[in-house]
Amino acid sequence: MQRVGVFVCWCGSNIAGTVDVAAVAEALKNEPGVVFSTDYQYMCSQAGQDIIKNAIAEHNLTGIVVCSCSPRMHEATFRKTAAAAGLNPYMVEIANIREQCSWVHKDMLTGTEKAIILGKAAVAKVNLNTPLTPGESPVTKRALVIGGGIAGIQTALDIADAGFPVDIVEKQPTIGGKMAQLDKTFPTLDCAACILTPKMVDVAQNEKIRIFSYSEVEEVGGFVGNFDVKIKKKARFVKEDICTGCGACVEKCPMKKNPNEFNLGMDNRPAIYIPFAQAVPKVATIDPNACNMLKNGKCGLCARICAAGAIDYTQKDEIIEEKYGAIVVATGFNPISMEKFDEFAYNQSKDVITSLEFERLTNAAGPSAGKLIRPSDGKHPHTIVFVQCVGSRCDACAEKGKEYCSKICCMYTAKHAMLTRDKYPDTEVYVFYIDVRTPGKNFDEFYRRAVEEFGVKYIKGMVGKVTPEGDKLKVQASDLLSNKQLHIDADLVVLAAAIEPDKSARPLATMLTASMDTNDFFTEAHPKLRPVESPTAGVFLSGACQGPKDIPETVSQAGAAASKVIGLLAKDKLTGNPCIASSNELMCNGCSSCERVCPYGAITYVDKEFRMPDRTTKIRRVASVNPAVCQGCGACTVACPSGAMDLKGFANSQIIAEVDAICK
Amino acid sequence: MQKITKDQLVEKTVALLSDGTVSAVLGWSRGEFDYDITPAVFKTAEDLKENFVWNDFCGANFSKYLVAQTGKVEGKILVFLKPCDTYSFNQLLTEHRFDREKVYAVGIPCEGMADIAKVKEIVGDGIVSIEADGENLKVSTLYEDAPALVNAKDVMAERCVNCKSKKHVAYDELMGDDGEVIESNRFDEVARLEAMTPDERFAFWQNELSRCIRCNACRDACPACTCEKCVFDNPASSVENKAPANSFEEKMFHIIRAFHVAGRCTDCGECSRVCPQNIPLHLLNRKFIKDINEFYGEYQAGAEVGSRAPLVDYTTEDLEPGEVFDRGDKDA
Amino acid sequence: MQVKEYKPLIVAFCCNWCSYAGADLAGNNRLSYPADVKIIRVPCSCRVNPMFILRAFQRGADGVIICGCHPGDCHYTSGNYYTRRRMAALFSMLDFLGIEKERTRVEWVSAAEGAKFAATMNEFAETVASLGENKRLEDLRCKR
Amino acid sequence: MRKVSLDSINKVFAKISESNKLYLPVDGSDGVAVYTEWSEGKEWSNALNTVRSPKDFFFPQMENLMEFKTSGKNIELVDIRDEKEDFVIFGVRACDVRSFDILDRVFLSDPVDSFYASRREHGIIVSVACSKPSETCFCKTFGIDAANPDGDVTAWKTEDSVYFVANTEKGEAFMKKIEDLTEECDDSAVTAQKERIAKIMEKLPLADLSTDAFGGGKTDTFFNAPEWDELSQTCLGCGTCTFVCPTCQCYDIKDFNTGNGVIRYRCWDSCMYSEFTKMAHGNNRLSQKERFRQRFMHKLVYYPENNEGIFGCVGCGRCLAKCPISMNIVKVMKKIGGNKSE
Repeated sequence: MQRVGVFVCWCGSNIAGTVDVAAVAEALKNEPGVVFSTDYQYMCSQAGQDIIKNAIAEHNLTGIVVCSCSPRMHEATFRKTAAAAGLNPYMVEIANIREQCSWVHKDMLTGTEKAIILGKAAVAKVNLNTPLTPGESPVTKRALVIGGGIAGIQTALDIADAGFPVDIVEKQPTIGGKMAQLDKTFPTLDCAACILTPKMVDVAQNEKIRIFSYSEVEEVGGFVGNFDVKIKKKARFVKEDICTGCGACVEKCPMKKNPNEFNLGMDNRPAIYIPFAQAVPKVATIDPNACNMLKNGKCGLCARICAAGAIDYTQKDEIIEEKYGAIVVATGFNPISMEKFDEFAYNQSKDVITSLEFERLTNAAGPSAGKLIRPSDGKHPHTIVFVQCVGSRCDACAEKGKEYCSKICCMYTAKHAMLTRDKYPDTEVYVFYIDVRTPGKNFDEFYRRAVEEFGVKYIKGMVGKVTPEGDKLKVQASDLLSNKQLHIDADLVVLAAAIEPDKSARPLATMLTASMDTNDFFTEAHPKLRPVESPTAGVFLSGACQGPKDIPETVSQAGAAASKVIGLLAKDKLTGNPCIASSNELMCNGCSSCERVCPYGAITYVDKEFRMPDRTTKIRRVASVNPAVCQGCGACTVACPSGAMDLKGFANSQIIAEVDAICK
Repeated sequence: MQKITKDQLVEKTVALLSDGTVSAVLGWSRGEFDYDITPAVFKTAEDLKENFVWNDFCGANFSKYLVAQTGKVEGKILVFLKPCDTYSFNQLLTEHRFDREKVYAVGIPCEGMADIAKVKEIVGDGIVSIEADGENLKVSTLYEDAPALVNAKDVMAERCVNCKSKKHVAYDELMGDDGEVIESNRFDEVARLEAMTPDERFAFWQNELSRCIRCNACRDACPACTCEKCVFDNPASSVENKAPANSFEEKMFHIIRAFHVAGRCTDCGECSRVCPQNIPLHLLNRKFIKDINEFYGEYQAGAEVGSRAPLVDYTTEDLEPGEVFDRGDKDA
Repeated sequence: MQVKEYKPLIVAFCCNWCSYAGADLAGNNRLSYPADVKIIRVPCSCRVNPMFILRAFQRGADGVIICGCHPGDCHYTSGNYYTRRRMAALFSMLDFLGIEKERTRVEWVSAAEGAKFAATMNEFAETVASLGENKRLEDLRCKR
Repeated sequence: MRKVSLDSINKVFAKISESNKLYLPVDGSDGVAVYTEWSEGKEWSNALNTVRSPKDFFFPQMENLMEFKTSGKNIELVDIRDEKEDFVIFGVRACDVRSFDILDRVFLSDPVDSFYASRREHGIIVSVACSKPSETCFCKTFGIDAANPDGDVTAWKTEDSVYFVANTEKGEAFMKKIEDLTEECDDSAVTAQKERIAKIMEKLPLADLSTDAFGGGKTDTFFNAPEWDELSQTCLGCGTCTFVCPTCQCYDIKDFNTGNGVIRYRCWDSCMYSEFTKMAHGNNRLSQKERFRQRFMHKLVYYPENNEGIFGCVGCGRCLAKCPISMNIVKVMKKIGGNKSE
């Protein structure tokens, strides 16, 4: 049996004005377990807290009920008071007789009656409280960033800057991501390489940062502060630490006709290659599907040429195991495939290209050395049609495309159109759009300049069909504002393809038990208040893996994610919320219902041997809650059919006791 | 009446037992009469030959027994599964309730099982023997000189009249041909009750549930109720009792029972089959199934292993609890 | 002896993060609602077990309302989505048994919606009062 | 012997109902007979028997024993035993009449169960002979004559009439009440009926079932019999057999917290339940096999051992009809007693 003390606060006249506090204290004196009951003007004041502390000592109290303002206001205060008097802070219950009683009821009699009932409910609950101690777990002071695009790079740099070691895992042979492929960036039109490559060099030179390029995350175990990660470092057949990146092998390699991924297949690269001049790490990689030596055992030219002796045809995939305290997901995006969009003739004509391909075509380091040409015949295009929202903002039921707005297309299309007109004033540039969306600093001004200064022809309406005819592309479209059908003979058509999360995100989310939305974007812990955290503790989100984003937004989210990681890694120990779920193994069926509703992946299963009632032993699968990960929502407790899963601090028995007390 | 014969099953089973594929067999054992058949674990060929039966009264669903029996037997246990039993089998696998590796599942087609109460309604009491005779059952009684011929369709158990599937969704080996999922009228009775006024429905259930004697047969026979410790047996749960104290407890017991299996119930109908008081308990389960189908899309528990039960799942577009009452005839 | 005026007893389960705070805000703004509404704080609306609801009716409650964050705003991301499904199923079942559907309700109330909290409680209390005492899920032993 | 025409039986019921509550089997909405309080319009069922036995009248499934009222920390004890009045149960079959004797030996032996005793004292039993026994009947095994049941009054129902004989003082008083409605008659019709029934009893499929192997002193013979494993292996552990059984008499005493106090009540318990007779140290019968064995050993060995050889079963056949897995005392007796009778 508990020894409960009841402390009724007047809150000046806030409570005492509508509630007869003395009567409440008197009535609660008779409740089971109550050994002391009193009232005071301001319980939260130093003097009030002293009353509580003294009563705890004097009456050997094991539980406290404070009838006062909302627990959201002073629960923490009174828990500290109890702790200071040597009582477990979770032996305190608050009866909210201000916000939910005295302030909403006008009549003294009614207010007093209700206050007594709320007090009784709190007493009934505290009678069933048990002392709770928050769990502690150590923190491994190292972060993992998955993805080496601008999001991953910025996050890693910020974390490293705070003094914590960071590893970047990038599946391509170099970091840099999509931004490295871009030409200029909106709205300032500075060149992407000029602002990105110095950051890439910073990463390479930072002692706190390790880069696992050409690598993928293979397995994730553990929990916040204590993740165990296996990383697969794919064999690149070049010793990374020895290769100087001189490029001699690349020049001499006889297997030259392989589509160049970096230029989206618009030109070729050899079997041994460095993706681009500023690659980090600047190390060659052998494409095993293209190399004659690896395929047929014939050639070996690169090994003979390499002065450093870096070529190693026997290299195998390597598994690296490392512990991390925090994980940042920065897996980015890809344009969707245009395969299904037959109406734009993407598959029929080389002169129908995506915006990213356009980006490479206009890039000085691209396949055409920055000269805008038609991919089919190398001629200069005169009429260029840009089509926006290809695969974005589609009907939910449409078979192709995405329901959401890809967000960045309006701005980069304006950029493309403007740059084209700037460099080639002889061109005619059309942009077909549904809406032009330009919220962002200096964005709308940018778009208006494209229209007003550079004479880009913006037409509200969708392109219905593109038909290649001779060396022209017949573009059939509608102009919604003038309600006219348009026919344009174009030389080049550029499709602003929707963007989607990288394909690697879904399996990664499963490994991390991080949740995703139906479009495979990672979901945030809270859409407004915790936008860079995943619901899974210790997993953070950076960049377009969480939703379509432009570069400034990505960089700011990357910084935000980094600051969350730094905040986590700065702690030596993590103290949990003790009001968490726990499973009674004797009653658990191992049915997985709880695991399925847990938003945090806090529940795992273990096979345990049990002594059965009939004296036999049986191995059973039972749930186990990770106290460091559980946030105490209680979804599992209701999903559990046997009642094996219960929530500390809000136990079934406690809530039922409150119900009973209220309904008496 | 049943297309597969008992002899075929015994032959197959004896072969699997003697070549060591299985070390025990969960099957039906003959009783005192032709209809009182008991589930049994057979371990020898002799026992099988002497006691195994397969006829129109082999209604028991064996899936649940696997939870306990797979732990008791060395090697594999053979289990006979009628189409409806295979759904329970899968659901239990989804919930990790037994080790699939320890089971050898033999699917057998089912033409529907007879309900002895319906037989007695037609031919009267004092049944001495029941034999299958083509489409009919030949029933001899103490009180009539000549045996009565009863069409098996006329005495089919309610759950078989409203059979949802003749298709086996799990087996290692199938005897005979597999059937199809059936468009049944199983929700008609639920719809009939839904069409009543609340007062009529209240009176209907008050009458039905007042007969409950809390024998727990519905729970203990239910293949979805495999809790290590049922809340109704657990004094700490606040709902435990050994008797239906009053009409509140009658209702509470059946609401909670049905809610705990909602989304997991395969509609096998064992609850109603075993109820000694003839309470149509399956209607409560079917109400949940019908609602879930209408609210969240068609879902058949046990149709596949590993599927996510609707009540441990969600979409952001789900209907609001207040909307369940005014959805009207949205399909009409 | 004066006949005591019938006042419905209403149990409101409020999630800690939105609705309980919404109720606090109603208090801050001095928005009144009947004293017959008694609030029980739960971490999330998904903590509310159907057993609690039946228990409240058994013990004499005339109405039970569950309040949580708006869908999409759950502090725990998905808790209220489960609440929504569970309660839809449960309420439909109670209705199937002929129990007045107006006695149970789910309402989403954010921390900023003090006015909505008070209005909801006023309206719900009125609805329940019009139904009269809960007879169909009462346990007479608790009224001795 | 007196008789009343079947057409006028409702007049008899009406007459009795004037002074006493009268309960008799009436077909419910599902067509199954249930003991129901008679009122105008209710018809005596033709069913052989009810699913729930009439033991409820003396030993109800749930019965409040006392109440504690609490207010704050004060506790007050309240006697909530209600005053009993005489009541009539009509149409009780021979097997069920015998079950009362079996219950009496438990509840009326020292210390007397005063709740049971008071109900028993106020109950008047009008039995009725069986005319169409079921294949599940085996009362003869326990020496019960279905054609000639005990009770305060014995009745026989023929095609057109109901015949009565009073056996006790209570029975005489009952007959007195309906004297005007009945007429004196000879017993030729009843004798013919008895002979007809006797013939049927011989033909019943379980007519040869014998108790010879069982009885007091046989604990050692059967307790460790290997057959228990096989018999119990698919038992679900539900309480159907015990709850439909007219002789099962186990109960649990529980407290219900009303919020304003505690009601202490007793309710039927089942030895098939895992929580049966759970004590501070835990359970004394841990496996379903042990619980299953307990039930049948009690009926066939322990009860006769303590009660001059009388078995704790009356052969009513309810468990045969209602067990979800069709396991029952007949199967147990045949399997386990078959090779042990000496």
